[in-house]
Amino acid sequence: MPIKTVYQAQIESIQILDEDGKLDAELAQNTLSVDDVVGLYELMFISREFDEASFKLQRSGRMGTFPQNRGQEAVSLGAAQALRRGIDYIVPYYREHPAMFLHGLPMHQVLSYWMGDERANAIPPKLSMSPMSVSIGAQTLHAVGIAWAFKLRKVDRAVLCFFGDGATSTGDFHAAMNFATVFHVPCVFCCVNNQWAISVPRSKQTAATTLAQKALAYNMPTVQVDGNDVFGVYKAHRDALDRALKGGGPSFIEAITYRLGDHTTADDARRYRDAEGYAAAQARDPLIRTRIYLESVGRWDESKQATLDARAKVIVHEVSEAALNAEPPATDDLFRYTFAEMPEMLLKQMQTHRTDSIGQDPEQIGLKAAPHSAESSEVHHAAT
Amino acid sequence: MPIKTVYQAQIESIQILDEDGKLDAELAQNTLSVDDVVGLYELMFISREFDEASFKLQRSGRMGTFPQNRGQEAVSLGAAQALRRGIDYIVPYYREHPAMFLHGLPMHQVLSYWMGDERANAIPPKLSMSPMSVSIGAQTLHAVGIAWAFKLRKVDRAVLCFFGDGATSTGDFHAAMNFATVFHVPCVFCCVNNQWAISVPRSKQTAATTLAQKALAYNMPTVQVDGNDVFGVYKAHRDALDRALKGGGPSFIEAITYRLGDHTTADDARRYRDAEGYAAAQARDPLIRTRIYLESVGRWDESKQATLDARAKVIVHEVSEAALNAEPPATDDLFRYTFAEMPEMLLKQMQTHRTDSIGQDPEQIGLKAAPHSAESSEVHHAAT
Amino acid sequence: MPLLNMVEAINLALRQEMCRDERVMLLGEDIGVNGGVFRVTEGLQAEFGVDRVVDTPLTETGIMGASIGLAMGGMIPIPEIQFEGFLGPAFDQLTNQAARCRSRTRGGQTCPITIRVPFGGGIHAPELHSESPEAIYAHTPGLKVVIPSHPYDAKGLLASAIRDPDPVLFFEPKRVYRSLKEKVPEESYTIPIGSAKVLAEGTDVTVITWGAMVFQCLEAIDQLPERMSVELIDLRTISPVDVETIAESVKKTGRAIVVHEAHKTGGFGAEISALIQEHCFLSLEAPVQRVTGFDTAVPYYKLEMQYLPDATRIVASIMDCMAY
Amino acid sequence: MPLLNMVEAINLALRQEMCRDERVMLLGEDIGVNGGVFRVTEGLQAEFGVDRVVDTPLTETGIMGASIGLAMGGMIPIPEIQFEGFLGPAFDQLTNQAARCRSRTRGGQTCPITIRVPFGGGIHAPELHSESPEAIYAHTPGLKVVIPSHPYDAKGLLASAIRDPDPVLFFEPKRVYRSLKEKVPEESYTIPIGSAKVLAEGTDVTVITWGAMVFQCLEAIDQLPERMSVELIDLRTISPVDVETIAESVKKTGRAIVVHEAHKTGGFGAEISALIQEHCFLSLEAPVQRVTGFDTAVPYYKLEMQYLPDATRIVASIMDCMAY
Ligand SMILES: Cc1ncc(C[n+]2csc(CCOP(=O)(O)OP(=O)(O)O)c2C)c(N)n1
Ligand SMILES: Cc1ncc(C[n+]2csc(CCOP(=O)(O)OP(=O)(O)O)c2C)c(N)n1
Ligand SMILES: [Mg+2]
Ligand SMILES: [Mg+2]
Repeated sequence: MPIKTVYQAQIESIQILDEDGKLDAELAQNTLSVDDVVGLYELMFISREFDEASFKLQRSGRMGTFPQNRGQEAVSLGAAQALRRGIDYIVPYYREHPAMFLHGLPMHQVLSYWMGDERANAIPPKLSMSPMSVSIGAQTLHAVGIAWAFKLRKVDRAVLCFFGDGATSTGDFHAAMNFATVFHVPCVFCCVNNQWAISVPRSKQTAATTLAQKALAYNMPTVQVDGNDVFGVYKAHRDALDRALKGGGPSFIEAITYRLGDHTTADDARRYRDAEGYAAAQARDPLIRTRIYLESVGRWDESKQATLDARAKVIVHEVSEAALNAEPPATDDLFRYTFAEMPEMLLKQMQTHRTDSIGQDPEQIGLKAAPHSAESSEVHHAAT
Repeated sequence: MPIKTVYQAQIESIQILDEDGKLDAELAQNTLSVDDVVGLYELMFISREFDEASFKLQRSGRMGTFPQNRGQEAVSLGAAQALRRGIDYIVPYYREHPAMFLHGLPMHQVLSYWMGDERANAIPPKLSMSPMSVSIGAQTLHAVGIAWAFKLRKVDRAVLCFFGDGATSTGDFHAAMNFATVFHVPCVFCCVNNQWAISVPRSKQTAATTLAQKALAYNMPTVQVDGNDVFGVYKAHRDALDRALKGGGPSFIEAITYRLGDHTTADDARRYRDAEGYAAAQARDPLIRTRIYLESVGRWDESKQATLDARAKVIVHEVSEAALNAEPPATDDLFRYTFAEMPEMLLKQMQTHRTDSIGQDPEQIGLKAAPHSAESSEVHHAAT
Repeated sequence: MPLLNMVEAINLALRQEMCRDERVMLLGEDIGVNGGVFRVTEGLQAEFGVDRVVDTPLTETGIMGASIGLAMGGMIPIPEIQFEGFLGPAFDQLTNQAARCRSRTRGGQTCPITIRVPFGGGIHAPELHSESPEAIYAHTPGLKVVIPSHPYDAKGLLASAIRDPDPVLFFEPKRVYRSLKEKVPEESYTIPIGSAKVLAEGTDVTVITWGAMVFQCLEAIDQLPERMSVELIDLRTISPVDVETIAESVKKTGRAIVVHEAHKTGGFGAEISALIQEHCFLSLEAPVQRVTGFDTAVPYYKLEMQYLPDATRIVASIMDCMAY
Repeated sequence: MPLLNMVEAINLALRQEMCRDERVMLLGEDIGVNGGVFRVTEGLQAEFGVDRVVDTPLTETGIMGASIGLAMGGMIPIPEIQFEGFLGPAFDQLTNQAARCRSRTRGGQTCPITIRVPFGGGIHAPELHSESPEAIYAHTPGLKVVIPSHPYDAKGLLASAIRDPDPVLFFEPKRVYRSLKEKVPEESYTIPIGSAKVLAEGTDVTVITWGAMVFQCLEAIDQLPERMSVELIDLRTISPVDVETIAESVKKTGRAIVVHEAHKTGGFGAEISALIQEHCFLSLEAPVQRVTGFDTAVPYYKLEMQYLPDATRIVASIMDCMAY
């Protein structure tokens, strides 16, 4: 004293595969093999095709709102690639379907979800992920809780949580970061900085220079990475996962990318997006960069691309058909998952499909009660 | 790239008056005059006496729960001294009565408050402060909103917001810090780090090295200060206020002190407090330090202290009497401040002091309705 | 007189109140350049500037808490919560702070804010975009809760809400936003908060509702046998509720049905039912019926129409109630 | 059999459930070394360690959200919210996340958490420490709401809540915490959630209540003329509510009064009143009466006793109702 420095910090930004598809060989060591990259590129491309098809399904009235991942594929897939499938747990938000695909979620479930079918949230038992979260930031606390449970149960698993730049403003995010560090849980926070929260640009979301510095408030290890560089994204997450699994606690990763689509199909980004920034972002498209890299190492060419084109179309077509042709959910599904055991009053609502007391108990007006069976409520449904 | 530094920060800690009462003359320039310090010391002492008396009032059953400020007087008063009374606005929480006293709040209102008298929250019109906040963190957003209004209305006023170390964990704090910086409002955040949130020590509240670094997440200017050093506290706040008034936006100040009392009179700190830390903190009592300083410059001695002792007792006695002898609030007060204009149904509740429909409308059972007047509900009250 | 839909009517009310009082300002997510996700604030930032139409960071507690502070500092803020499902993070500031501001300060400090919230189902939206939480806020002393069903009412009630010296929660039924146009005066006018509107007069049964359900009730009435005479009351405000209009009607008809989208248990229909028997006990010829959403989460949209009360369920309830 | 007060009974239930299932853990503010501000968790951290009895940072949304995650990860968390007034910041996670977990995942993921919350007035506490927000949560599908009034019930109901596969909000009336002792079996037992208890049998009028108000009702019954025969029902659970027990009683008595601390408008009394007339319409001889807190903020404690229903108001209501 009288004046002394009590805290110092600095934040680094990593890039391994640059805008021109050139790789930093040294940093790339022990990251992705060329085979890995081929697989990831293929899934990036298929996801892009999936996004296009979804857009069309929405525009033709066959699906509700849909949020494209377009432009962010390297974040979603690079991060998810760092996890062990079925072991490490993914807590995604609504825009991270590529990561869920990589970990085995049947693609049609994502379409069914946006077609308003809640059954799509039933994750196949062997997969290790939660459904897409809609309420911004809420899922970050669930991720921390899951990681905490893994730690308490002494199982060797970690959690990866996705959220956007907008989510960093929520109270839940703040609580999650704090709990994660205080309880030192194996959780990796992947902040997908796609520059926009609907129409609000990153610059208006926070006055911070970087989103990575949010983690300094909690003494959490933090790094920035070029989110269109699948090597960089992978490495940042691999390092964070390793640390988490070795008992080193949580980490924060700001992956810088750009939302190339509208916020959702209900949005029109031309209302607020600057044309120049958008053009520049298109030039940094992760698909272009990854393909150039693969071509440069002799693993990709026009004919491979043509095959992939065709394959992606087939896959996406099949997936769309599967979603479009699904049986409609049963009306009883509305009631069935409220509690493990249905309380009497809820059962009556399901059986009669009524809430008015006379409707639920027609004997009150001298009518015989409706037969109590699952069929009856189907019939009722048909009648309404 | 490939690895570059994108952000750097460091945080400083200031001390001007050290543990032994020695002043750093250079840093002390343009801060407090000796006269100022005499005044502040006197109020520190009176506040301490007030805390003692409150404790006794509670223990003797004449007051509800009370949170002592004991040990934190230099933070509360050093910070408030940096503000212009009646101009700059104080947003306090429940432990900051010394600051409110300095800005002119009649002391008995604080006792009345803890005696369960809501009228104590009516701040005299010329004072510029809000009532004490109970919900941890909530007031930080109000402070930001008020400062934002000052900015929009182009009036030359700033806001000082007090909150504890525990409050830094709340979602509201996070939102307040973010809004303050995004909208660049004239608000000073004074974090009273008294090492405890009830029984939870600072070390369990956050994994951060300092609380000051919380501000880095928002690019907010931030500093740590010895909270038992009234010069340091004053200077940190004066600098922040000046910046705010010059359009430089918000600032964060972590004032490090120690809660020498129990959390409140309902608490017993011996259940969780380590004896050593407590003893060390007692030795750093800001009253001792300030008095030594005043003695060293020839402005304080035993006889002055004896006079102050006596004066403090008289003041606190008078204040206690004022609070104890206040007329009880009228029952109608319960209803009167719900809306500017009372809706019909609420009026009926006030007039009848009943909620049951027959009680509100005795004509239903052939009785005459109760006379609708303020007296009637007084009578009712007496009867209950 | 221009024909306006509800979006246009609200937009016009906002514009007029901003012109009328320069302390009025708007804040919320995406309400500026983007004009709000429903375009309700379209053009207002261009007209009044970025200081009076403010895009905020993504935090509802921040929007609500800062609005309270802005009000304390002398402004008249109109926060928008993008969807009712995101009132959750603002719940604490709204109920424990805004609604108590006047009471806590014994009238020294007031909180003249109007919280605009698109609400309710029927537009095939994702999860948490189709809820009806109005009962929760009607149970909050110090808060008024207004729910217009028509463009004309929306304009006049919003003007009243903005000029009201206390906090008003203004729910906008999104299903109605663009579903109908009606004549709405260009000039500014107010409609008193707390007064219900009798949309159809009748003598056999009283149907009480609010928000988008008004139109399901109208459809139901159309489907009833000609001989049946239904009185339809649109509450327009649920807190304070216009019990006189309800009681007067039920005393005449002797039968009542409340229709709302929210879950039955603890919904505001329970309050209406309780009030009716408190005020009209001797006139009642049948128990007050509730036709409401079920006691389940609001489902994803493939099952939404099974959740929401519709004309079929309302007709059945009216017929059964008449048969009692 | 030992005589225990409610604090001791709850403490014992927590201990037994923690012994019974090692997935059970507690988290909250000041519940560890300090044993909770009401000493309900006294001694548990010493017995079960800091991993199973966890002092958290000060954020209710954090406590609630992390509990949901812990449940998803295989634990059975029992979060404590220190006072009901601080449920506000946890409201979103509780209602939009915990309560919907099973539904959202079509049963794939459940949320077996029990949220313990001291609630209600009568202890001269500061602002936001004396509220009764139960109606809000009873209007939340997917959530059960339990409110014991006696130590014996508290122990058995808490054991049921902890073993319940769905989220249970467990309100503990702080006014009763130490106000009475009763015989409570040492051994573990459960009381089914959703079953009311008839505390006094009678034939003239049914009084329905829950929580601390049970004792005001008992006091009122004592003050009534001998000839009057009152049936007193302690709901114990308000969601799901035991409508059979209520209906059976009111069909017998023909008159009913609901008593609760919460504000009248939109309080759970409205639901009870609505249910009674739906189920017992032809038996009712007088309108169901509500004796409740007023539609004002819960006042600071000098006016608290004027806000809270007491024996005098309950007696008056019973007499008036009988005279109807
Ligand atoms: C709590 C909450 N508030 C508001 C919304 C409405 N909303 C949906 S997406 C969105 C923007 C999210 O931005 P970001 O977190 O950056 O994710 P991105 O959509 O850019 O991937 C908003 C405001 C919401 N879903 N949840
Ligand atoms: C939102 C909220 N949660 C919990 C409480 C209960 N409570 C009262 S004081 C306190 C600790 C506050 O600690 P801190 O912010 O450090 O302030 P201090 O009391 O130490 O001055 C808690 C948990 C509260 N008042 N508000
Ligand atoms: Mg974004
Ligand atoms: Mg503290």
